[in-house]
Amino acid sequence: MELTMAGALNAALRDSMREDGSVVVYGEDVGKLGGVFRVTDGLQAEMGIDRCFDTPVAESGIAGTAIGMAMYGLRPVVEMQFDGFSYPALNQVISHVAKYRSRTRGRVGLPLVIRIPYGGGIGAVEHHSESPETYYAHTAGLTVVSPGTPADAYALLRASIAYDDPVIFLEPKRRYWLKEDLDLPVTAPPIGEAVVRRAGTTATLIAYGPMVTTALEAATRAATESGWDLEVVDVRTLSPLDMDTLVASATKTGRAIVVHEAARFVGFGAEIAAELNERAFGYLAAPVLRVTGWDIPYPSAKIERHFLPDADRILDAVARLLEY
Amino acid sequence: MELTMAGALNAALRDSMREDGSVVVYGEDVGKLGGVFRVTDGLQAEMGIDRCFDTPVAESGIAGTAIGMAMYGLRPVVEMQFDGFSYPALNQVISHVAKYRSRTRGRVGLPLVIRIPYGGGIGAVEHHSESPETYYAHTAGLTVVSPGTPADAYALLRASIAYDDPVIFLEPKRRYWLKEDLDLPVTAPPIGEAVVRRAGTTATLIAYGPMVTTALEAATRAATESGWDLEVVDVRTLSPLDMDTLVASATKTGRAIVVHEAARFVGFGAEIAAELNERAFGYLAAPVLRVTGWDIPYPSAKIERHFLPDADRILDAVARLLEY
Amino acid sequence: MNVSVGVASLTKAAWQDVAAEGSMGALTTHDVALSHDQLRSLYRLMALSRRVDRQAINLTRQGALGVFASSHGQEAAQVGSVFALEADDWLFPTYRETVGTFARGVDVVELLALFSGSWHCGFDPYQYRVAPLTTPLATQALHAVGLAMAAKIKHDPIVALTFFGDGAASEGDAHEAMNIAAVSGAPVVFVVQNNGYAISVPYRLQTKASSIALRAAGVGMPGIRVDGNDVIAVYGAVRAAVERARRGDGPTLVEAVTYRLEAHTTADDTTRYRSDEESAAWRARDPVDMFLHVLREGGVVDDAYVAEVDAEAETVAARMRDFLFDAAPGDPREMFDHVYATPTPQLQAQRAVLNQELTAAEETS
Amino acid sequence: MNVSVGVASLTKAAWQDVAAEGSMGALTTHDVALSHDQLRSLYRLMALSRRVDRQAINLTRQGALGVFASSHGQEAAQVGSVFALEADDWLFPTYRETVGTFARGVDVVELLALFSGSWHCGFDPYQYRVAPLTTPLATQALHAVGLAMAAKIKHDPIVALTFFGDGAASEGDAHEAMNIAAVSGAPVVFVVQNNGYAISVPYRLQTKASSIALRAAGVGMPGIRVDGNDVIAVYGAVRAAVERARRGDGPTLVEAVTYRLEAHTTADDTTRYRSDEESAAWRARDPVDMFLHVLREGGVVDDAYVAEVDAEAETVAARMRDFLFDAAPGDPREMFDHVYATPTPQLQAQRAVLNQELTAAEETS
Ligand SMILES: Cc1ncc(C[n+]2csc(CCOP(=O)(O)OP(=O)(O)O)c2C)c(N)n1
Ligand SMILES: Cc1ncc(C[n+]2csc(CCOP(=O)(O)OP(=O)(O)O)c2C)c(N)n1
Ligand SMILES: [Mg+2]
Ligand SMILES: [Mg+2]
Repeated sequence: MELTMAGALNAALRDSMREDGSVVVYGEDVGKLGGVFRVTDGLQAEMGIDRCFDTPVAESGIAGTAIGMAMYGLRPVVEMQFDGFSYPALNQVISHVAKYRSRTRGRVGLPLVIRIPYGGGIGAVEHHSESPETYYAHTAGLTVVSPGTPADAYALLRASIAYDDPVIFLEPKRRYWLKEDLDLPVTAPPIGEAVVRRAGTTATLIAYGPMVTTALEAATRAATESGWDLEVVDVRTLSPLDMDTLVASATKTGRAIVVHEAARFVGFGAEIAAELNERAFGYLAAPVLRVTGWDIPYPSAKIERHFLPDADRILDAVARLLEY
Repeated sequence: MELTMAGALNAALRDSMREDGSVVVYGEDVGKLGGVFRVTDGLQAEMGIDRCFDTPVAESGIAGTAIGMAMYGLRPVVEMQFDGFSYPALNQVISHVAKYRSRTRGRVGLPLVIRIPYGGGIGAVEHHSESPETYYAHTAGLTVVSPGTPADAYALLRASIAYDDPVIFLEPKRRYWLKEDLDLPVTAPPIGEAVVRRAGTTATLIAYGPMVTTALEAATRAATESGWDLEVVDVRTLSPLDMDTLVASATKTGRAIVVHEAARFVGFGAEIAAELNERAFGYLAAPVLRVTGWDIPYPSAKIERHFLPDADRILDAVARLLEY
Repeated sequence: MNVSVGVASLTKAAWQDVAAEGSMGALTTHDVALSHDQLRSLYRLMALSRRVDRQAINLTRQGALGVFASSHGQEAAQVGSVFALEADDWLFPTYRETVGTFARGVDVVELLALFSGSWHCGFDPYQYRVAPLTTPLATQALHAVGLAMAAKIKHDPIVALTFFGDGAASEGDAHEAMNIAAVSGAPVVFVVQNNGYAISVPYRLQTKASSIALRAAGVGMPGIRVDGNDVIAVYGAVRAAVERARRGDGPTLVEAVTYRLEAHTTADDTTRYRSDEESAAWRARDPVDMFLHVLREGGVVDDAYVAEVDAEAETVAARMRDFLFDAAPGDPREMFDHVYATPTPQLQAQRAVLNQELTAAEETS
Repeated sequence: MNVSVGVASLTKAAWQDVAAEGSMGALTTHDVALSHDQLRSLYRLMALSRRVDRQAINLTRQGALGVFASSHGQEAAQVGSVFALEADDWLFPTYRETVGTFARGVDVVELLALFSGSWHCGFDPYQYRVAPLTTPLATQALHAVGLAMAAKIKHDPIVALTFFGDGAASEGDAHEAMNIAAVSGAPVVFVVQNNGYAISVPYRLQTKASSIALRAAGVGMPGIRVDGNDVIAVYGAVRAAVERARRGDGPTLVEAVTYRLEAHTTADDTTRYRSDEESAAWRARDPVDMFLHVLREGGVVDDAYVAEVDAEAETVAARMRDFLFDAAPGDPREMFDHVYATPTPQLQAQRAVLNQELTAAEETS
């Protein structure tokens, strides 16, 4: 059937809860309301208030209690209502969620998932369009996942819930309404594997989350408008990062561009570029370029489209890449 | 006179407070105790309890109140007692300290300084040896400074206090006892400028904060042990980053290594490497290498020396660099 | 929440005090000295607020605003609170306090920039001594405390008033703000608009405390619980708190018990979580109607004055339509100009790239 | 802080309750049912704790521990609290609660790993149902609440007890933990050891509240204030709270008023911020001495038993010296093994690099 990404995520939560009684879902407005994006719609009604419930407005509390729940054998899947409101939980996430297994010498692992709708493009007010992946990906001990398609949204969320380590699950909110025909349960490559979404020879576009759609659009236009045959790689898991797939693609095409919404400076693209330049040194005809958000706080709705990387900006970068 | 870095920082605070009545210093134990590292020693006695005072144990509160104070025309210089305890303040720092000027269309700037002793190497218990620079440097709107010498500690802290935008001032705590002969007030290049600490031709070592000493040690040893003439660049200001100086040095030597204690993955070195590879493309005989902490939570005291980059690890990297 | 007594009188305010050691006191009445002129101004601000709110909702339906958080039903709590401030005092509102901020004098068009998406904060905080409408919950309470601490250090006799909601009161920042304010004796007034909901989450799922005002006892400051739909009571209680703060006797927590008659925002759907019966009961206690009724009874306002205010309200509404409907976006290049006092080389370079894109686009169009 | 009455009796506990609506009640006495065997066990644990603490300080002076946070003077508050727990209950301590954790049964050598620097947490939390000694203040309170919520969801009749200090009570997490616990009815007991200081910062600069227990009123849960140096009172108060939680009646906040007789840690210098007179007054109320005195009076212990305990204490101290002094560091390679359930390729590669360094070093040496 045709499902939106939000619908796929909802189905993933429902199926995981049906299969595993230890899965609990909680956060702000996830119960009766079903979440401000309806991703948890109907879960409380079906699973009961013990397994899907609303919490007070306290993000550190949500993340901190999830730690205790996971210690006791539940698999909490908690929601941060928006990217910008995941920051009050950073202390719990950095100091404990990421470190618990190693500080306890491997004795206490934390199977929990923190879902965060992230990114811009929906005309929201400030603090509702942040791209926080760098904060999480840089934090050793976290596993960071971000789906780019409805199928991956379903498969990766289910895999994250079944995972034995804490997963920061970044949901590209502007793609919640992206549709795909799915026969559930869909399967997909596991956490930790990137996939080539479009094979090509001219250059490699590396993207994740909201930018996967944008990169594919750029590739399609490039084919017709410029005759460029662009390869598009969907990172899927930011940490641990599947560099082998990225290196293979960049080595093949000899040119690569990383695309993300987050600010460029010490952004996730820097890691990919630094590593590609090192591991594919000698195979690259040009340096790895980055097409990213500007190094500014996210702007207001009326001008946000000038912040967000789009196909034009990607194609400009390809043109620059081909000048080398 | 001979001053330690801690002493230089203390002098910088005192001199700034004497010159500018709007400078106030507060935080946990900074008053009567003079700070757990004595960096604020004697300030309360000289300046009075209105200008140097202890706060309750509440880091978000410390950062959040500093915003209001700066709005009202004071220049708060607040202390986070340890790197690991700056995380509860991240929401205030990311959501407001970094964004206030731009969200108010330039009308409200925040002249405040958040001092954070950071990094390992002092045999501390967990959460006391973190290197959080990536979190701050990636956050647009912040200015991030980290001195590598007592002279810079004095000059850069004074410049940060006089700065019209918020500065995250990262103090390499393991170098608090590093000594230097200083005639106060010492001057130094302004915020935003890197400096070449040692000129060389074989390769460039790029470091900041605690690793400046380590890089210089490696350069000295390299000269005698291997006849390598290494250039050492001290970044000093992480954001905004003085890429021109880094590019000039890397272009000259044709080889560069970035050194930092923080984890490698999406670490600050990734930004430098990505940018150098792009801007010095064609001038580099080898990819930019990174010598960093491992991608793990900071280990316990008895084994921390195997986490921290040292001269040996840097020289191993230089050897690898020269094989290209 | 049974502190509701309607607008008791024009000269008396009723509220409950939390005793020093924490117990919730009985409803006691206090004299309130408001001249008829002041009473009329209060009414005027509430009536204009009601109109501004309705117009904002309509502009949202028409797409001129991206989203809007209505104050319908909370006019007494907001207007009564800010009416207790003096010219030099500071206000720290949230996204909810549009009408309180309007009543404080902020130009309504500048005020709504956050929702129209033209800029995050459309007014000059220094011009009005009003901080930006803030969405990260409870964070602004700490800014208010810091500003008040600074004023105390400078011996300026000003007060900072900050609003937050029953939901925000659960955030760690709310606790840190109240504790730091109390121990530092900062001249702050915390006004909690307890409107019964945090989006869809009702008060009983937010906290087990019978009243948010009881938080005051935990940090050693005075707490007051007042009928948030009785503008005289709100004014009286907040005024007492403001005067205490200005006297140098420190902060106060005032819980104004009210109700959010509209949805959380124009994007919310109340049918999923609450009944019409519940809101109907509160509609019967409409703060503007109740106040107008007592004003008429007391002969403070007559039809002429009401008509005058209505006419002014229409002018304000017309202005909102004129300037917010189809308002052109600003120059996108400006997004680089206010990140730092002086743009970094890095930002200048990025600005240049956007500039190329824009000029190229202009040429091709 | 005048709740101090010394050890009132072996069968009666005295404490103050915070009334539902928040007011601090008078000192009331309650029966405590402890057999002579239990009383002796309590004494034994306190006496051993005292010795463990002194030995840890000495080992720090000798460099075997990098740093240590003494519990000297807080033995009654810690031991009395954990003595109220049942075998299946969970404990969430901070760096301060070494003796409470020792009294809970954690092997003293494993316990001190945090301070010796051999590993952050040296014991298996599941073996003892004790979470790691936690340094980020108040964070562990939320872990305790989460674990208690999980137990409630699973209908397991267990209780989670968490300690934090008068300073940590100022953190946002402390508020969030207490509010969430109360509203969710989680079976948690919060024991605040109010020892008068947060490093150098005295209680009066930490909060304006006359008692931390008053925080309970603000979130709608019972609060108790008890003499933290009276082990019977602490046991009685905490036991009542534990039973209430196990009954399904939700969390309780217990403030144990005590004093930190030693410096904050071995790295701290008290002469900079407090007087010897102040600490002398508290030394006179030494919780171990007071308890022993009453036990002797009541004929519960005799010289033989005391000597027996002292002897055992020396054995424990000897064990600490044997295993902590000159303890060899573990294999550094292990730092890569517990970051994830299965090491990532990236970490395997980094581990290989360290392995090369180590083997190269071994060869050259
Ligand atoms: C830190 C933070 N977390 C979550 C949100 C999302 N959010 C916006 S409004 C709201 C409910 C707030 O309720 P309340 O404080 O009672 O204010 P009200 O909207 O009722 O006026 C939430 C959870 C936010 N804005 N900030
Ligand atoms: C979040 C956080 N901030 C700051 C610190 C540094 N610090 C360690 S102990 C301490 C004082 C704590 O006082 P209290 O809570 O009363 O506990 P006590 O040490 O008196 O037992 C501080 C500020 C910390 N460990 N964690
Ligand atoms: Mg509300
Ligand atoms: Mg204490």
